[in-house]
Amino acid sequence: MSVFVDEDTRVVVQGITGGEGEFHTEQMLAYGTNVVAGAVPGKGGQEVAGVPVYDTVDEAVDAEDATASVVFVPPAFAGDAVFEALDTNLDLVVAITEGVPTQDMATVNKRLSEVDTNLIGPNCPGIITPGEAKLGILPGNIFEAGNVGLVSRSGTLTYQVVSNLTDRGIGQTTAIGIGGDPIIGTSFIDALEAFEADPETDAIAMCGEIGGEDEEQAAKYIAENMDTPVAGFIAGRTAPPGKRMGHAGAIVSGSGTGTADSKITALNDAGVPVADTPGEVAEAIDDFL
Amino acid sequence: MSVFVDEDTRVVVQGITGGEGEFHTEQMLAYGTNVVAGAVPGKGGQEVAGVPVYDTVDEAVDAEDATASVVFVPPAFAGDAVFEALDTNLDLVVAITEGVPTQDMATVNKRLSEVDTNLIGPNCPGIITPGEAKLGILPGNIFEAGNVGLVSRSGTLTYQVVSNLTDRGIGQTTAIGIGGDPIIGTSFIDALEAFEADPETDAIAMCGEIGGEDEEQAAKYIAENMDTPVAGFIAGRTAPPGKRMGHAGAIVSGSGTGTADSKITALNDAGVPVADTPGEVAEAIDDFL
Amino acid sequence: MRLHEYQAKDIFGEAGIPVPESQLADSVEGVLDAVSTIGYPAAIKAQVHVGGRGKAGGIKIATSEEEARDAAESILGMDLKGYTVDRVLVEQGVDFVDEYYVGVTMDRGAGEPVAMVSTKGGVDIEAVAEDDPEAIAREHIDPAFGLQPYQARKVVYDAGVPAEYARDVSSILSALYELYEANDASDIEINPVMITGDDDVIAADAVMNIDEDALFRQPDLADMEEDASQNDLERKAGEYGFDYVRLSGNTGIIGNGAGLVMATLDLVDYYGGTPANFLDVGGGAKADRIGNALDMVFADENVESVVFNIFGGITRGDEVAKGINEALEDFEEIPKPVVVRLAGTNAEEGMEILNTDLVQVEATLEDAVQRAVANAEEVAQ
Amino acid sequence: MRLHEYQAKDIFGEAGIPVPESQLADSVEGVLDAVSTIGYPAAIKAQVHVGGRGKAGGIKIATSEEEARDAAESILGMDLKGYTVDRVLVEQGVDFVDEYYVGVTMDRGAGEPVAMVSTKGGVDIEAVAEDDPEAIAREHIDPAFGLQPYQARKVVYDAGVPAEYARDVSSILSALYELYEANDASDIEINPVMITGDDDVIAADAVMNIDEDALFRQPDLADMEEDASQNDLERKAGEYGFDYVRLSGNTGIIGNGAGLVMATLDLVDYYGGTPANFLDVGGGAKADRIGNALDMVFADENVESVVFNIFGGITRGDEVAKGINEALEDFEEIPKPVVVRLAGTNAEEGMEILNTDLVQVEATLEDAVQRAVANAEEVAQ
Repeated sequence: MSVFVDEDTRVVVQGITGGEGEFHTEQMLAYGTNVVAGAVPGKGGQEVAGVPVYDTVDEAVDAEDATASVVFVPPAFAGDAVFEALDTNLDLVVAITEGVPTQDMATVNKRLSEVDTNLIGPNCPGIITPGEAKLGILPGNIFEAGNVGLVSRSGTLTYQVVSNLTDRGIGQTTAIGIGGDPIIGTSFIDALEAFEADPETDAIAMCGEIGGEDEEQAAKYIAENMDTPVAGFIAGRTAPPGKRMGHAGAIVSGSGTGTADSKITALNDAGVPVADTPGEVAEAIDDFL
Repeated sequence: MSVFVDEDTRVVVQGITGGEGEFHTEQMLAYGTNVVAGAVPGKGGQEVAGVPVYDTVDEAVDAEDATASVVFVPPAFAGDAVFEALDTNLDLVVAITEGVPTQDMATVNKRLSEVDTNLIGPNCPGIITPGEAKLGILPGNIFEAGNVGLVSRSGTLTYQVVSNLTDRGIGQTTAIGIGGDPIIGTSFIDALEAFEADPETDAIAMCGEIGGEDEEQAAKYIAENMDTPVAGFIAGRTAPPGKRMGHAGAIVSGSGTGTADSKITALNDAGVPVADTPGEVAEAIDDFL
Repeated sequence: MRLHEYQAKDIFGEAGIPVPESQLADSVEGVLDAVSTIGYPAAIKAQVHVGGRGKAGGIKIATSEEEARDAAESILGMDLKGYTVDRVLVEQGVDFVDEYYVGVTMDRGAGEPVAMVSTKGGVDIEAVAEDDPEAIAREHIDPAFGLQPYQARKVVYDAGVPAEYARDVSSILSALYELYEANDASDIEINPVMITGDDDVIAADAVMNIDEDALFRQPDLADMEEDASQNDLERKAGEYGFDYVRLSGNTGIIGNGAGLVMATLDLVDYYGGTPANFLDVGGGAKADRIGNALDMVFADENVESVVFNIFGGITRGDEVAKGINEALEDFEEIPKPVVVRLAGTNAEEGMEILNTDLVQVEATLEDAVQRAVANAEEVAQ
Repeated sequence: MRLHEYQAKDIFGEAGIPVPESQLADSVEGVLDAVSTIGYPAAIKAQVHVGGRGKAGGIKIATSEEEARDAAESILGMDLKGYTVDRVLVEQGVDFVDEYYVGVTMDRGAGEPVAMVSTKGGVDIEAVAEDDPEAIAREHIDPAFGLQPYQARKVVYDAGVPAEYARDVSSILSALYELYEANDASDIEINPVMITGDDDVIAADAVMNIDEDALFRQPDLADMEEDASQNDLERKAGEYGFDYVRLSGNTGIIGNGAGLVMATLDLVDYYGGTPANFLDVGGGAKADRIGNALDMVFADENVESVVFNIFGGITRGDEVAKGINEALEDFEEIPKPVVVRLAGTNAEEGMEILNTDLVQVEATLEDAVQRAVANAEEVAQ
């Protein structure tokens, strides 16, 4: 089993005619993902990588029974693209776009609360169920099917941890990059809840970073609701307060929460070992199995 | 029994310090209504007719355990006042104000869909459960407690029909003026549903008017869901198409629905007798009992 | 409140919606001046609040000065369904290959605005809605979010607008929605949006109705209102602040509350009479307002008989009676017979005050209407 | 991106928020000119992006020309926490009886903006939030609806603002929220809002942080940005489009992806080194961008050693290798030792291309960082 996506997921790619959209559509198809349609205004009737393109997501979903979308639309239009996807009753929307204005995401977030669709991202590498489906830009070759769930706010840090796992022969049920922006769809808690409900996920690696309180809330959730063991990593221990470190989310506010210390303490208190180096995450997971 | 309001309803009056607000607060109190608070920004700490005034509805509800509000705020501020009331988990908000801009009501209507509060109005005379509580401006003396429910888009037409009922010795469980505006809170269907669920309501008088499709939808609802007999009246048979007749709602669009004929036919098809004159409504109700 | 085409086009143009070059004129010379700037062909369009202007002869195309003069002479001063044409809009003639309909209105059933687009533009859109509802694509707009760009595209594609025009048409729709919100419009539409021979997209007509309840916060539009009402009685009603509609019958009706007044009109009809008007004095009317209402009704030359039907809630019967007395005492002779029915708050006090030398009194609505209808018949004979 | 006080006050003033009369000056003469218009007392305030300006001597009150000259001479050119003061705002001194805090920011946990008001203004609001959280009233704002008027009133009353100032303070809050939305602010605050001796309400300070991701649609604000960054390396990073933060250590760090770069910084620290910077080249970097990153890091005089940590996803290892080769081949002598670790997409191809005469190669993140730390120690000795 897996969470959120599997071999039956039928994907529409928003922004499929752009450079990124086209390249990653090819990559997703090569990985075996069921990409069934593209959606780009004014490009209806074209084909990209053998996939039919429609003018609207609505048409694409209707015509091809899509169940999920991946958004490769430039930041200025990404909020609107996600909004469009949320209006079509998809199960899942994955927004890859980096640099979406925060206020656009606040509006999207409000609409998200009104629908049954899950949103992953924005500013995220996507989600992969190894051997079944990849929605996003994750390099498929480093993943192996297995019994460990992975959830991370960071893209390349995820790859690092996954490659350490795979090197040890530990495969993954599903890996989710939830994205590093201040406002995101699927949170750590949402992902942890899904993994907890998945009988094939025997352990979970969770990679957080400084800024916000998501990790602290996740720690509370783990302590109260989870049986599946979780190993953690927090990036940004050496970040100075008040400095923006790439992700809009990675700002230490200096107000006592949001720091690496506060997150590590919260996780430790919830019984989650937090690794000092990315390599040690895989070790901790190995110990669980 | 009754619907929406009874002797336990605890009322906060928004705009209690205005002329209308003060006058009708006195009238409501004189009728025996449990008016427990007023709410007017900047007037917190005052008293009107012995009722304490608070700056915000929130404070008034907290301090006095109010369960309903009545809005006597001028049109320019009425939308905001209703919005404020909807944010305090009241059971019922009754908006008396006439002339609220339609776009303000569209916004209010959206918020209404997100909360559990019922709204009656705006541009309505209010609601009365004879002998228990009156929220609004209805003249209490023409009502009698009894077993007939009344729901109407019009104020004075309601009084006409009620006086005909009372003259015949037929009392009312509750009478609701839902208001004549294009966008209102409680619809005919909402009111009919409440009366249908009330074991003491043995018959219902329903007074509609031209414009919109509320009566047509109500007819469908009656045919499909109701056992309690309903007698109807539709004002505006002689109104020419396209003319605005007082209520913003009373416009015949000329597009086949919204006319008196379309409403009368729909109600007749649902088994609802539609009276030719207001006086005949009471006759029809008398026949049911 | 409906704006004139020229007013709406000014607003559209300022919002960046392409409109044809045009100029307002109120004389033949003005029209000729305008066409000399605008060139030929030019459309000469009557600026009155009447539907179907074209069919009624209120729009003419001129391809020469002679035709322009003829058009100006025939349209200026003409009577269009009861409205005298004082002004015409002289507008650049547009050579078009296709016509669409684009509009935003309030869907009262849904309680939210709806955007509508159709490729069947340039014709009576109500008829299209009736005969071929599928030809109009609709997209509901959540008023908290407003019209999202994807929705503007979606409804345009759903309507079947070709890809080469879709972007321009959806931009126009988005601009229309902004105007709808900013101006408290109740309806706003362009019928037709024309696709020109050069593939330009242009608003060839402009309809804008404003929510009268919102005029208090739309001072610029409120200023246009006086300009817009061209019927003396309606202007008078506006000054008095009455909800008033003039009809074609001979029995004048005054009441409080729209539903009750409509029911009174219906009863006049039911008893074989013909209503002359709808006049709602509103809630809580005082004596002087009642006098104004009588003044309004007497000012209508068709009126042969008057019925007052007041059911007091906020309105007090004694105030009504006082108002009737004062208004009628001013006349040497009462112009038309007045029947009065008072019920509700302070009705008894009112009945005591009422000067029954001046009016006839009835106790029930039915009796009052029957008597007024009889009075009208009597006078008419 | 943070605006200067004077920039934010201009924006506030245009939005109708009362601000003290003020003038920007970049010279002692300019300051004296300004005070001669504004009068005494006047505040002379350093315009740099540094918190706690007052305590650090960046704000002085002048009650005479002599004091104004002294203040101007001491503040202009001074170093405030690493920033040189080029400009001061000369502002009318305000005589106040009370100070409030009013602000709007994004509550990322709730995913919606929050309005905040406190009667404990004029002090470090973070400290108030920490020590006495109840002293700050909060009202979440549904972004689809915006701040409703009743909410602006509610939070002001909840904060305990006296009735006589409540209306003015809630008007300021409503105006702030409009600015927050219109300018894509991430934070906007006034601390303090002053109540003057004449019962006027005035914004004595102005903080405005703009969402950098939204600058593409805020061209006026984007123009202010260049003006705002006063650090050479940060300006260079801005030109290259890198996420870059300068730190105080000696090991330069280049990587792709914020999380991985932060983890690399943490590892440098873990192995006893000191990070000189955070530099994220982002996703899909091509050869020239890699060259720019090296240029950035070498430009920092503190750097003694560099570590490249690239885990390719969209970024391709061969492009990275090419970029490193090209950048380093230009040097006669490599300025500082560079350790490279490539993994992920096309990492093997990259390893083959990489000129190992110019760089040191390690297979794992841990080994690469340890070697870079060792290099830095070696150089430092």
